[in-house]
Amino acid sequence: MWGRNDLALARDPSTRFLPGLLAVLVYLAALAAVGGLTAQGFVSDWDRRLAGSLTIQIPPTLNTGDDASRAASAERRDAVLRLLKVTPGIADARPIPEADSAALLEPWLGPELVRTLPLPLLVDVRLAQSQPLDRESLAERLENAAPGTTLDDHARWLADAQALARSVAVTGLVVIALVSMAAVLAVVFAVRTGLGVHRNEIEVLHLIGAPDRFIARQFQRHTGRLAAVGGVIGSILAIITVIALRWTATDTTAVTGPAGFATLIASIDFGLRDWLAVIALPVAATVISTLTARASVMLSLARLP
Amino acid sequence: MWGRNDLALARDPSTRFLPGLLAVLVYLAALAAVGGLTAQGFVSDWDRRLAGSLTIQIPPTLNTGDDASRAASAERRDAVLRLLKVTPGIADARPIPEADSAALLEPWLGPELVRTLPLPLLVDVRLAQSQPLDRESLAERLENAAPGTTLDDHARWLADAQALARSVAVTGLVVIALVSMAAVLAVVFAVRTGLGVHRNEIEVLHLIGAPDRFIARQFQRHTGRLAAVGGVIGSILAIITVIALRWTATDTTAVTGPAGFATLIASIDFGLRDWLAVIALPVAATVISTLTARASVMLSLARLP
Amino acid sequence: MSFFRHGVRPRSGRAEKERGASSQVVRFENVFMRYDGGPVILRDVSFELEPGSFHFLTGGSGAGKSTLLRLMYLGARPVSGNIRLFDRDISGIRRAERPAMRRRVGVVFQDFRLIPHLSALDNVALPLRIAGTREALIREHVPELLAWVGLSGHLDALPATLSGGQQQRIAIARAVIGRPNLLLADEPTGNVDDRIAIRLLYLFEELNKMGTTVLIATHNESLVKRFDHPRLHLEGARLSRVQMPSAAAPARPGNAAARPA
Amino acid sequence: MSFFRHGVRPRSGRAEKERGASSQVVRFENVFMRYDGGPVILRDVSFELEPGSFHFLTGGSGAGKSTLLRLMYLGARPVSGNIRLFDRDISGIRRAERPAMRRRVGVVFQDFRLIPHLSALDNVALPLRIAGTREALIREHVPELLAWVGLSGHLDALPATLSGGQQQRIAIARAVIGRPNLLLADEPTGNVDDRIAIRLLYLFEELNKMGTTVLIATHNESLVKRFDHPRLHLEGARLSRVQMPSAAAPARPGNAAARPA
Ligand SMILES: Nc1ncnc2c1ncn2[C@@H]1O[C@H](COP(=O)(O)OP(=O)(O)OP(=O)(O)O)[C@@H](O)[C@H]1O
Ligand SMILES: Nc1ncnc2c1ncn2[C@@H]1O[C@H](COP(=O)(O)OP(=O)(O)OP(=O)(O)O)[C@@H](O)[C@H]1O
Ligand SMILES: [Mg+2]
Ligand SMILES: [Mg+2]
Repeated sequence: MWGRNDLALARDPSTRFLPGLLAVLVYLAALAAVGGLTAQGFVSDWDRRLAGSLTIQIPPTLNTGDDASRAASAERRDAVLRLLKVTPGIADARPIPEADSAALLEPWLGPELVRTLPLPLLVDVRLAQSQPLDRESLAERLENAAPGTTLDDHARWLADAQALARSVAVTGLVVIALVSMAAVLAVVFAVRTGLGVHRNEIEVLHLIGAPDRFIARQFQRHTGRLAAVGGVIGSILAIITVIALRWTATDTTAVTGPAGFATLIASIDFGLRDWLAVIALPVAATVISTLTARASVMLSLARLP
Repeated sequence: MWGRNDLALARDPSTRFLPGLLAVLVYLAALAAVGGLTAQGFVSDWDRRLAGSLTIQIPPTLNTGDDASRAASAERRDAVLRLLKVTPGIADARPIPEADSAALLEPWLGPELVRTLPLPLLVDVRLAQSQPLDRESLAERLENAAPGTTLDDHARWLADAQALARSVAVTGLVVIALVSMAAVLAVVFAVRTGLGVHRNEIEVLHLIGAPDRFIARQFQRHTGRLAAVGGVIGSILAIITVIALRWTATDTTAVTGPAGFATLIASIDFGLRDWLAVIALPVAATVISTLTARASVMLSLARLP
Repeated sequence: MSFFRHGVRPRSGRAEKERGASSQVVRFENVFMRYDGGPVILRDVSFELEPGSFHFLTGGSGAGKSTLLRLMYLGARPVSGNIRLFDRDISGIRRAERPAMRRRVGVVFQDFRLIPHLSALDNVALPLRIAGTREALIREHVPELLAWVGLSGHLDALPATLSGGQQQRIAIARAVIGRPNLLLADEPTGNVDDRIAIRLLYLFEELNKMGTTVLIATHNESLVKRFDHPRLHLEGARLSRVQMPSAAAPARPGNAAARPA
Repeated sequence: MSFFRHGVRPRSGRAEKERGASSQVVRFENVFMRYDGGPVILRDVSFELEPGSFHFLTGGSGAGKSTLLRLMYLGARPVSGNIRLFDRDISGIRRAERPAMRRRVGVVFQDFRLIPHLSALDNVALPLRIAGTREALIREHVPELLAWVGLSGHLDALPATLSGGQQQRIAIARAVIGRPNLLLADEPTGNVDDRIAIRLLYLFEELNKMGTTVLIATHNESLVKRFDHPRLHLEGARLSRVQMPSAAAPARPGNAAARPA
């Protein structure tokens, strides 16, 4: 009966701006959330990829150049590969072509040296997700198959990556916290100001016998509705922005090569978590606005006799 | 006479919120500006540092271990260093200790190999800012002094760093543009809503014969004053936040080592540009609010007969 | 006005009138009133309004008429003294009970206090909607009442598009639509001509016949003279009963109900 | 009221009255008026107000009195017809000139329209401040006028803390403080008692003697009868001149100035 049409507050022109303001703030918060999630996802993805791999180094014979030593090297490599194939917990083992390892070392050793230096043979090993690998026994059997072979599990790199992941996560959280705090403040201010316009109506309703909860309901519904509209608009704009950024970044990457932030942005993929964040934000905006409206009305009412 | 006290709009409780909202928005914009400037400064600093340095590699003799080859290596190094000292355009040349180059290579070659492999001698060269270096003649003279010596001017790294700098700069600009756009929108909305409360007064003033500019002046002064207060509070809070973040980041860096964003934040130094940005923002907020107030009042007035 | 007889309130007004012999609708005992830092507006005021009575309240501008009404609709609290409303000491009424008390009082505010974004119909329907009346009943009774006060052509008009007198009649309709036990009208005819003023007073009398206690603050001397109801007069912060110019005893039982101290 | 004689306006009101013989303050010619989508409110209305005249404007609630006044203070435009104000066709006045025209017209709005956050004194001072009057003169004249309307004790009160009648008197003071050439008062005595109403009408007459043309919309029949001024009456969207009950020709020259078409 006295349900939806309420006080017809929707006809009130002064609250028109609330959806706009909320759209802007939800937009900012959504961008921050997607950015934070992406950065964290990027780092943890890297983390996981590294954690799922090993590099095995087979030392070269010291005298390079002569064919005998080359053949000895190849033999040792094959022995290692055979051993790896039958080791449980290993999904794949692939020798890195000599050109690739040379390219890896070139910045450090210089092109001359790389060509003349006896390089170790590198084998890239992907671990199986299903089965754990017994590293110690593998190391032992490798030493038997090809003495001097070492097993690098990227421990140092992992530590660095984890430190980076931590700082990215912390920075992301700080940014989201700041934007959310700002958004909450702005919503509180906006709702309270919007209600300031209705001070007289609140007083009249009170004086003609409307219970507090009746008055609060009118305003909280109205405000919640406005906030929901604004929030949804904001998140839709955020989604559009992210998609547009990805497009631009993909183009940039094509031009500059896989460098820095452009790659990061290009790697943004809208996953379940992002969808949840983008849905959660307008809901949060609506809830916060509704509660603020309720609290503000109740506060005004508490001042009346 | 009818100067400062005006319409006594300051007594109006509904406009209390404008400084708060503006403080929040100027705060966000200031953080974005400082962040963007810092990121860009960091990258261009790195750029400059890399551009100002060279690494020279003196290849090892292939037979390691015997004292004769060691002595030969040391001799070649000293020859190179003597040559570098007298070359115009070079500020400083410092051999990188063997342990350091070994550490650099260890992740690539593994601990075993690094110990046994003949490593090149590396010399870190800082270029003088004042005088340009003739790279070609230097390379020629190095080849004479110690054949096989190469000169790495980090060209590949530089290209990468420049691409990164570009993307950081673009990202920073985009973020600042977004936040500023949001801030301007919010200010426009807030001011127009604030004035909505005064619609009746504007009409009365109009009907009793106040010229448009008289009415507009009252409201734009009032709004400008509120915006100035809010803007100044926002930038002061932003400065405090930046200083606090630096403190925390410096602590984090001490724990996790020089990894990722913490280092970036720790490197924030409040320079002239940052001060200018932080001063410009409240001024911009005030100007925008004043103009919005004027435009809104004029718009309301245009609707009146 | 079939409306009042078949109106939206289920309970009968007469029932209250009959059991009202031993009780009062309003009773002031030594009430002092002043606003923060202002002068004393009511000094030691005592009087009572019996159920079904009809009074005018007169007094100069600024004498305190609106303030006296405000105390009765729980819009302000006295500085000292006791006020009883519907046989309850108002200082003892819990906050949660006050809305129900207020719904038994209809108020015509001096400045109308219409809700600017609600149509005439919705403004008048407000008390019914607050009380949870069925929409069908509202659609039936509100237009009937608005027609009675001469506004059948303006059901959907917003207050800003109505003339002063039209707004005042909406304020009156809103005050009487819920058939309150007590009607307080503050200068309800200041913006209408004499013909409409008389019609509005008939409306109040009709309501009064159904059992509503009526108190009308007014400056309109000719109206007070025309309608032969007892008059309470405020002057120098004191309330007194004014003797009727016509010596004839008033016809209605309620007319003798005011006994200022 | 020494105020009006030594008042803040440098120009003399009398001078206007004397040169006014050949001109009109207000002249309506075949004016039609309706609000968007509403019924016709004024149909083919023609009349003129000569300088120094004093008229009452009567008519039922919703007849269009406020609308007629609104057309005169440039608060609305007619649908068709010509309106001349101070001898200028209002449709030819540029926007930039309108404020100066409006400052020559004092208006008492039916709903007062006081600025809620300004004190009584500042509300009344508003027209002077807009006109750029020296603050010293304002401090001298505004309290004098407020004392005259009985509000000397309320100079610093905000409108919300004043009674209905007190607010109305502030609205009147604001309308007359600038000694306008034309005074339009819309129901200016609806919230005050007869004693104050008479005092306020003396104020208007005083102003009128200084040359101001006065038009008062009112429902107060006893006031219209007591003050022997010609009456314009609105009914059925038409304006007519009502014959005075007293056959005696009015004493003031201005009284004969209204010649409805
Ligand atoms: N909210 C308030 N705060 C302070 N003072 C007030 C307030 N309301 C009224 N007053 C003062 O109390 C006095 C009585 O006001 P009230 O409105 O009761 O008078 P009234 O008899 O209704 O007058 P009127 O006939 O003019 O409406 C006035 O002097 C007024 O200034
Ligand atoms: N702004 C408006 N928009 C639309 N219609 C309006 C507007 N103002 C007034 N009206 C209508 O015009 C008609 C005349 O209104 P007006 O205010 O002129 O009457 P009035 O003679 O002053 O009445 P009262 O004595 O009740 O104040 C009314 O029917 C009213 O509903
Ligand atoms: Mg009153
Ligand atoms: Mg009117």
